[in-house]
Amino acid sequence: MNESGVRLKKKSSPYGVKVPERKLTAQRPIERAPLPERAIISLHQNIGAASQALVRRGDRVLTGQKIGDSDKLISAPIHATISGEIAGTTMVINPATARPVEALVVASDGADEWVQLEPVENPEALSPKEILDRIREAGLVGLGGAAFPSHIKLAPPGDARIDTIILNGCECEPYATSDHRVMLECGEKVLSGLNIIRKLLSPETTYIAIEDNKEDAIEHMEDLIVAMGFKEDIKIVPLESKYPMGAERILTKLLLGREVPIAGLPLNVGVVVHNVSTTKAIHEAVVEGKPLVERVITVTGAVNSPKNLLVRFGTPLGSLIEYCGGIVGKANKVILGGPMMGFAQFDLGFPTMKGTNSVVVKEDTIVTEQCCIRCGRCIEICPMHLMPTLLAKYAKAGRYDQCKAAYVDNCFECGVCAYVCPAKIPIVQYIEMAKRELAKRAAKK
Amino acid sequence: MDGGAQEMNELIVIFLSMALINNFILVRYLGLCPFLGVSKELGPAVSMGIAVTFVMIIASLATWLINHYILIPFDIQYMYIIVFILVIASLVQVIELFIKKTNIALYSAFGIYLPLITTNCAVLGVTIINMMGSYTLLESLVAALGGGLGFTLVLAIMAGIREKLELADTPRAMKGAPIALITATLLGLAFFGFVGIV
Amino acid sequence: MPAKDVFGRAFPVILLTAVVAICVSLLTYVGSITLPRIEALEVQKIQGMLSGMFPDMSRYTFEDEIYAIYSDEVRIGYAFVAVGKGYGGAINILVGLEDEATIKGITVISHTETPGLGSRITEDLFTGQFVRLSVDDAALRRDGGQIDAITGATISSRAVADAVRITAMEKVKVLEDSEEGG
Amino acid sequence: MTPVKKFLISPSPHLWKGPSVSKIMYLVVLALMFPSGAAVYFFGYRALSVLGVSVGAALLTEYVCRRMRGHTFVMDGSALVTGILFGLILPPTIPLWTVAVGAIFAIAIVKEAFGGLGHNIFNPALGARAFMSVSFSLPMTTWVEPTGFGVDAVTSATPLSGLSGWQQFDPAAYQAMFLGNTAGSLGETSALAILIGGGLLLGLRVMNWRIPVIYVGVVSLLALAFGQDPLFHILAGGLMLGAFFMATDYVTSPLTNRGKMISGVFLGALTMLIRHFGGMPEGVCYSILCMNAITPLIDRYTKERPYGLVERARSAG
Amino acid sequence: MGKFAQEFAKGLIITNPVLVLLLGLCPALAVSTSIDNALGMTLAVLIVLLGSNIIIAAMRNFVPSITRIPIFIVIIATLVTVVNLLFHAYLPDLHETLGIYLPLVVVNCIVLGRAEAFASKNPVVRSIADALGMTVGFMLALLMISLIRQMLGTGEMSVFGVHFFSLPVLSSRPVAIFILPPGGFLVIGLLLGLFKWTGVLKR
Amino acid sequence: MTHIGALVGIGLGCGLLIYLVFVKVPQKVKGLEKTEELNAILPGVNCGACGYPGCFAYAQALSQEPGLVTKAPCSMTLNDPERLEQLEKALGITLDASELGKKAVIHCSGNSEIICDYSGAMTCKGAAQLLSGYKKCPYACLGLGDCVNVCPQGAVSIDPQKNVAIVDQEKCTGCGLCVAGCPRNLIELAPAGTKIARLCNYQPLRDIPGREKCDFGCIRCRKCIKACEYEAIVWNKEKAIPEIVQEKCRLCHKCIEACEHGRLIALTKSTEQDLIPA
Ligand SMILES: Cc1cc2nc3c(=O)[nH]c(=O)nc-3n(C[C@H](O)[C@H](O)[C@H](O)COP(=O)(O)O)c2cc1C
Ligand SMILES: Cc1cc2nc3c(=O)[nH]c(=O)nc-3n(C[C@H](O)[C@H](O)[C@H](O)COP(=O)(O)O)c2cc1C
Ligand SMILES: Cc1cc2nc3c(=O)[nH]c(=O)nc-3n(C[C@H](O)[C@H](O)[C@H](O)COP(=O)(O)O)c2cc1C
Ligand SMILES: Cc1cc2nc3c(=O)[nH]c(=O)nc-3n(C[C@H](O)[C@H](O)[C@H](O)CO)c2cc1C
Ligand code: SF4
Ligand code: SF4
Ligand code: SF4
Ligand code: SF4
Ligand code: FES
Repeated sequence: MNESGVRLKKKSSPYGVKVPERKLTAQRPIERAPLPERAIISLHQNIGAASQALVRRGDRVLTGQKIGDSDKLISAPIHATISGEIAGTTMVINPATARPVEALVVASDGADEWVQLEPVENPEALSPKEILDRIREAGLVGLGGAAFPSHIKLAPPGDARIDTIILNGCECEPYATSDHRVMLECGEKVLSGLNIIRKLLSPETTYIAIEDNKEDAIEHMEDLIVAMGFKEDIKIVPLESKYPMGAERILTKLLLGREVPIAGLPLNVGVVVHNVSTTKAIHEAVVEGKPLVERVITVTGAVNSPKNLLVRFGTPLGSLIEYCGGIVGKANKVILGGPMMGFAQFDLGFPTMKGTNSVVVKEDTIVTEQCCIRCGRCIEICPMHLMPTLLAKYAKAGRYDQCKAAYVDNCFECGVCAYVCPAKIPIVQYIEMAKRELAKRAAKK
Repeated sequence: MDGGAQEMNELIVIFLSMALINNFILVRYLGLCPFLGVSKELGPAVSMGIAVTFVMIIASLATWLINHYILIPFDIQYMYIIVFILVIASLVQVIELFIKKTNIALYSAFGIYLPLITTNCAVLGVTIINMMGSYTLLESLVAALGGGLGFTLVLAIMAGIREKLELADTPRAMKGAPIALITATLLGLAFFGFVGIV
Repeated sequence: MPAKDVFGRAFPVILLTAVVAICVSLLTYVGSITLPRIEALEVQKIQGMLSGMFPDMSRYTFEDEIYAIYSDEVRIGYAFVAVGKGYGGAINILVGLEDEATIKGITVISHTETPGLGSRITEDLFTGQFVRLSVDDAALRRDGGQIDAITGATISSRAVADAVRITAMEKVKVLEDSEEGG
Repeated sequence: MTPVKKFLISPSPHLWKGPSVSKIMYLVVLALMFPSGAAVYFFGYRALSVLGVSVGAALLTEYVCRRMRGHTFVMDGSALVTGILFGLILPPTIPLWTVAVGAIFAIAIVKEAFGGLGHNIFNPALGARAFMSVSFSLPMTTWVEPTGFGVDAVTSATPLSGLSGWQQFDPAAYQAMFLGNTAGSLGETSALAILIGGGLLLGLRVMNWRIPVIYVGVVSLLALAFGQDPLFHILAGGLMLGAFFMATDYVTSPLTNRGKMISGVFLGALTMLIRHFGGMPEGVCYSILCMNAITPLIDRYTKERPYGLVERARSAG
Repeated sequence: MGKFAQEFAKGLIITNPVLVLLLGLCPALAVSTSIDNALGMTLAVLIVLLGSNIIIAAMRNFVPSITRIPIFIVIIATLVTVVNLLFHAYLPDLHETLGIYLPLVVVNCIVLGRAEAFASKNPVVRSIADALGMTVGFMLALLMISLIRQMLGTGEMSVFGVHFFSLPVLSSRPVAIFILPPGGFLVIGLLLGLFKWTGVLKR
Repeated sequence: MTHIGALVGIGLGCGLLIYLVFVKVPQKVKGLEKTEELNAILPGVNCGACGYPGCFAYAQALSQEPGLVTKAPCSMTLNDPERLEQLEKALGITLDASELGKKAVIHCSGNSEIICDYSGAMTCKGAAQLLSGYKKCPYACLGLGDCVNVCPQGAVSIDPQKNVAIVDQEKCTGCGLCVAGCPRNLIELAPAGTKIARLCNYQPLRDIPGREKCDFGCIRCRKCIKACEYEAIVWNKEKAIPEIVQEKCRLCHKCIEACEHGRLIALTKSTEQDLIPA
């Protein structure tokens, strides 16, 4: 099996947890979800600045037409995801910031008429600047979860030298299968996109990290690498399936032995990590000239028929769930994203956004937090080697300075601490509380 | 040789007894004011402890000399109280003034604890204990060192505990001095374990 | 510098000196009244304990840290202070000897044992065991002697018994030496 | 689509694993059934009544304290563990009213006064034991030979009180000590029962192996260093019970693995210090209490080194 | 006279030295094992505090500030020595049980505190009231603590050799912790907690 | 008599030693003037009851944070009017809090409907960060009492019926801790004796689907503004909500009458004396 020399030895980590898998949709091919009648397109779907609307109520827009943009550095334009008329504006609450943000409502005309795309015949001929421009104009953000504008990530500041690219196909969230399906069904595009960023950054090594519960994806990618002639330039690293393997800080440590500095980025240690869906979208943006208007979303959990859906952004959650046969039984929780890091949402009119990689429906009950019994489980598994229980205690007592001194900013909110806590303490919520409070204070200064 | 070992043994006994078994705070009830006042954070608690230890040693030295070369020859040992307190107060004030004037870093690290020590039972207590026990000079100094280190140890332990208790869901009525005193109860019980090791 | 100024600056020191002088004089006076009484009390205390142990005592002498007890010029015994290392600290015991080999009785002068436990060494039930006991037998039963330890306070009991026996042997030796010498 | 009455929002993660607090406590209770069973087997109705009073008083006190603070009383099992353990470290002949006093002290003063489960500094059962040995010293040092439900008990010494006499290897006596057929506190005599219970908890990963293993290891090493039989020190007295069930109490032991190892070493050293030089034959209770006291200090200096800390220094420099 | 009463009453509760200001805890705990000791200590404190307050109030107008504290200390130390000698001569038993805590009255925060905070600024009569109030406050606290400690720790209720009553179970099996050092901490800790709980104490 | 000499000698020796160090050792350290000034006011008995290692350390801390006067009080100073006055002067603060003249008022009536279940940290900050909370109005008081927990006076409590924080105007000292404690920015310090408050803080100019303001909020009819004869109510454009200028308010209660929906409220019973003549 190892003939190609492409596949490296499996790696595993002592931290993190094995979360029982519920990959219900691993074998379900990607389906196209029906277009929404009204798309609610939030003007803030990325980390960084929100966009300003470029269209007005009553304007007719085409699919892929830019309808929002910002002149701030860290931002990404927003495109119409269906064709139709701008029916007005509304507000939605951005789950990441809990603040209301403006959104444009597009009433579909049912035609899905696209703007004129500008594919390039020979992508090899594009200059790095042209590539980055095409990526920005396509509104690309990281699809791995954080939604960080890709053109920024791919244009590291002058002195930073990137020697390694890691393609992140871990998909460690226990329900999600969208990346898995993307690798299986659009592997060529993924690799082509990867190749484009390799051209941009010219790294010495390129890894593809995939958890060992996706053996078919590993094999498929292995074959494709050989077939597409990348030889041993690109290596696949199988990883033990453990949450949160897919976090980029864990990957740099595990694959390269490099720790990303506190408050730093992977590029500080010469690494860029991209998600497989992102490189697929990069291929589409650069080669096909297609803006980011859709992505694969796993709709799973307590729905009648879980599916992997290719969804236009702005589609309300309710219609996706309905398409999957509706909620089963007494399920009362709808999670945007995976169950480990996702946001619970109670409003089914809420639209999907660029960062949404899955929608999980499940039954849950109200739990009451108990006092920490100092069992130390959270400390033992924290992948960032923090003291979660102390962070939560400090935050609860309003001692945000102590949180800071205990490196609260280093926490990437993976949630495994709260996952293992016998006292059911919402540790991550407390940590986030402290982070927000600290940020608020820093902003005041 | 044997006499030396015997003497050494005696010193160890005095040291352990002063530090652990008859701990100034937990058993003798000396120095409770700083124990309650300056045990909220570890840093100040340790500084306070070191300052007390230092003053205890100096005071033991001074009072031993005065006792043996003035009080006993003149047969006026009964006036020890007035003499000891005067000497201690002056010494502390001199040291404090000196540090304050010359080294502000040292002063804010531990000089600020000095004035508090003048009116601290533990310092006068150690000199009286030395006198009543008819200790030799060396024994007095060891007793002072032991007493001071025991004091520091308890203060540090207490500070650790109180820092932790700050985050605890202690009943409103018990917060502060009451819970500190109950902690002292349990700490005293724990220290019973050392009884008899000398 | 004008004289008044000098006085002004020196006034604090002069006042302090004066206060010290006055205070010390006062103390000297109080001392002269109380000290004799205090000494008398000490003597009385020892005397009380000794006569408690030797009811026939008419006078005693104190030499080499040993009390010699006389009844009408006849020496009826000795007494001395033994120090034991108890559970909580030193135990001071007044030991009376009838003759060189027999204990007349013991009284615990002071101790710091645990109340209700070690402190029971002061009770007659315990000290009574020493009356008319041969010096050699002043040891706990489990150490081969005749004394029953107080339950739960072996350490204190052993401290008393051992202190009594060992000190008695030492003192007897001193007595014999001085008698030989004298 | 099934209509949903009310959706639920909550912070991430939306999954939990592992036992809840009360499940952990009931597992400990389960494990404690072995030493308790041994206690009843060897000491008969005395063991039953002591354990009964201790558990009853502990639960009742917990209930009263919680209600006094206006909290709801949750039967989380921690007071049950405290009650059982407290009963297990008492001598069989202890008067029952003193047992109740001790259990009230354990819960009301050592636990609830500090804020209840998770906030106490000292181990409630051991704090109460220390309180008892000071307050009721005589009954607390009166031991009897195990007689089961049968004959009247005969007072006796525990193996440890005659420490010096036990230096030779006596297989029969060792076997008795291993099984639990000696005088001593109710639950501490049977090393076998403790091993079964403790092994269960280790196997279920309810408790961390570091403290008991290192504690017992250091005691053995020091016993060897003092020229005594390590096996005797392990089997006699409360070491096994203390090391497995009391030194491992989450609330009062250090948080990190490093801290737990340090704690194990200190515990071993303190126990042997007290056993070898001290005035009391037994040092486990006091050693654990002393360690409880310095646990906050250990915690302070054994925090984990956060991921990415060193690198920052490098990149900044 | 109204002012006098006011100054006096203040020390009882509002500024009770032991229970509110937490000053002079050392002697309060050390001598509260029995009511006898508590009363003996109160007597010593009364003499010293009254004496020092009177003398210092009388001298207050011409004591220069630089040597103020040393002079106060000398005066207090003298008074303490006098009390020490008198107790030794006339109350030898009490002197023995009070031990080193009698000489330590000299550093008792209450005494110096009152001298500095009150007597050095107020006329003699008010200083007397203050001293009396503080002493009674001290006594109240001590009596409260020692009553509990003696009753539970010995099971007996007797004062100066006069036996009042014995408690049923406790007299045969007293809870010895209460006369041992940890018991003192326990009693005062619980008392303070109780006062705070019932709202007698604010802080 | 000689011993008197000896003792006086000791006394003199001690005095001289202090004197020598005091006068002869040069002062090297500067910048302690403020501390020295405060130190002179404090009793100087170094009892440590304030939690600082002696009066000097307390003075040093005070010079940096005057608020410690009440947070870590020195009972000897606070019980001594003379010292207290000096201290106030030196620190430039006035201590008598009841005269401070600021009281907390809460801009929410609290009745907003709960639209989903919530499970998580029982703190307002925590709940607010999940989709802006579980109440219909995303600006409503969450009633989990972060403000209750920070108030040192115990002046805030949660009204169990309306599920809203309420301030006991008698107990509040106007320290403002609750203002910073509320993640919804619902609390404002208003001049003491504030009689009129707006019990709504709903802000956005456009509604959020599913998150409309509650039935108890301000409906922006602006009738109160028109009703007020003293221009004491103005329109806050940014928040799109009326704002009460407490200084101008004369308690005529016309606005309350004008607000058909009872969304303005009198905080205290108005009596004849309360009304300042026009
Ligand atoms: C706890 C945690 C788990 C993550 N898991 C994954 C994952 O399974 N797959 C993935 O692609 N990205 C995951 N990420 C995001 C990565 O850290 C990283 O942001 C992403 O791979 C970057 O690619 P992108 O910019 O294309 O999104 C995770 C992040 C965190 C904090
Ligand atoms: C608080 C406390 C006080 C003690 N006080 C004494 C004491 O005063 N005297 C003593 O011999 N042992 C004392 N002990 C030691 C124990 O009672 C010890 O077990 C006993 O001395 C030896 O047991 P045994 O006498 O039953 O053989 C004390 C123990 C504790 C915990
Ligand atoms: C003497 C000894 C006994 C052990 N007993 C256990 C045990 O009972 N249960 C267990 O889970 N691990 C036990 N281990 C340790 C595990 O084999 C493994 O090293 C450990 O769980 C890894 O811990 P970590 O994941 O925190 O690094 C024992 C280790 C040693 C040295
Ligand atoms: C492994 C383990 C050991 C425990 N040991 C004790 C113990 O020794 N004594 C005790 O009172 N409670 C013990 N408990 C129960 C509980 O943690 C204890 O009551 C808390 O200290 C109360 O806050 C234990 C619990 C666990 C899970
Ligand atoms: S503290 Fe942060 S990084 Fe560590 S386990 Fe918890 S959520 Fe993950
Ligand atoms: S896992 Fe939960 S109970 Fe255990 S130490 Fe962490 S916060 Fe505390
Ligand atoms: S925190 Fe301060 S301002 Fe707010 S209610 Fe309490 S006392 Fe008033
Ligand atoms: S006023 Fe603010 S802090 Fe207080 S309960 Fe309401 S939302 Fe919470
Ligand atoms: S009374 Fe002892 S230090 Fe204050």
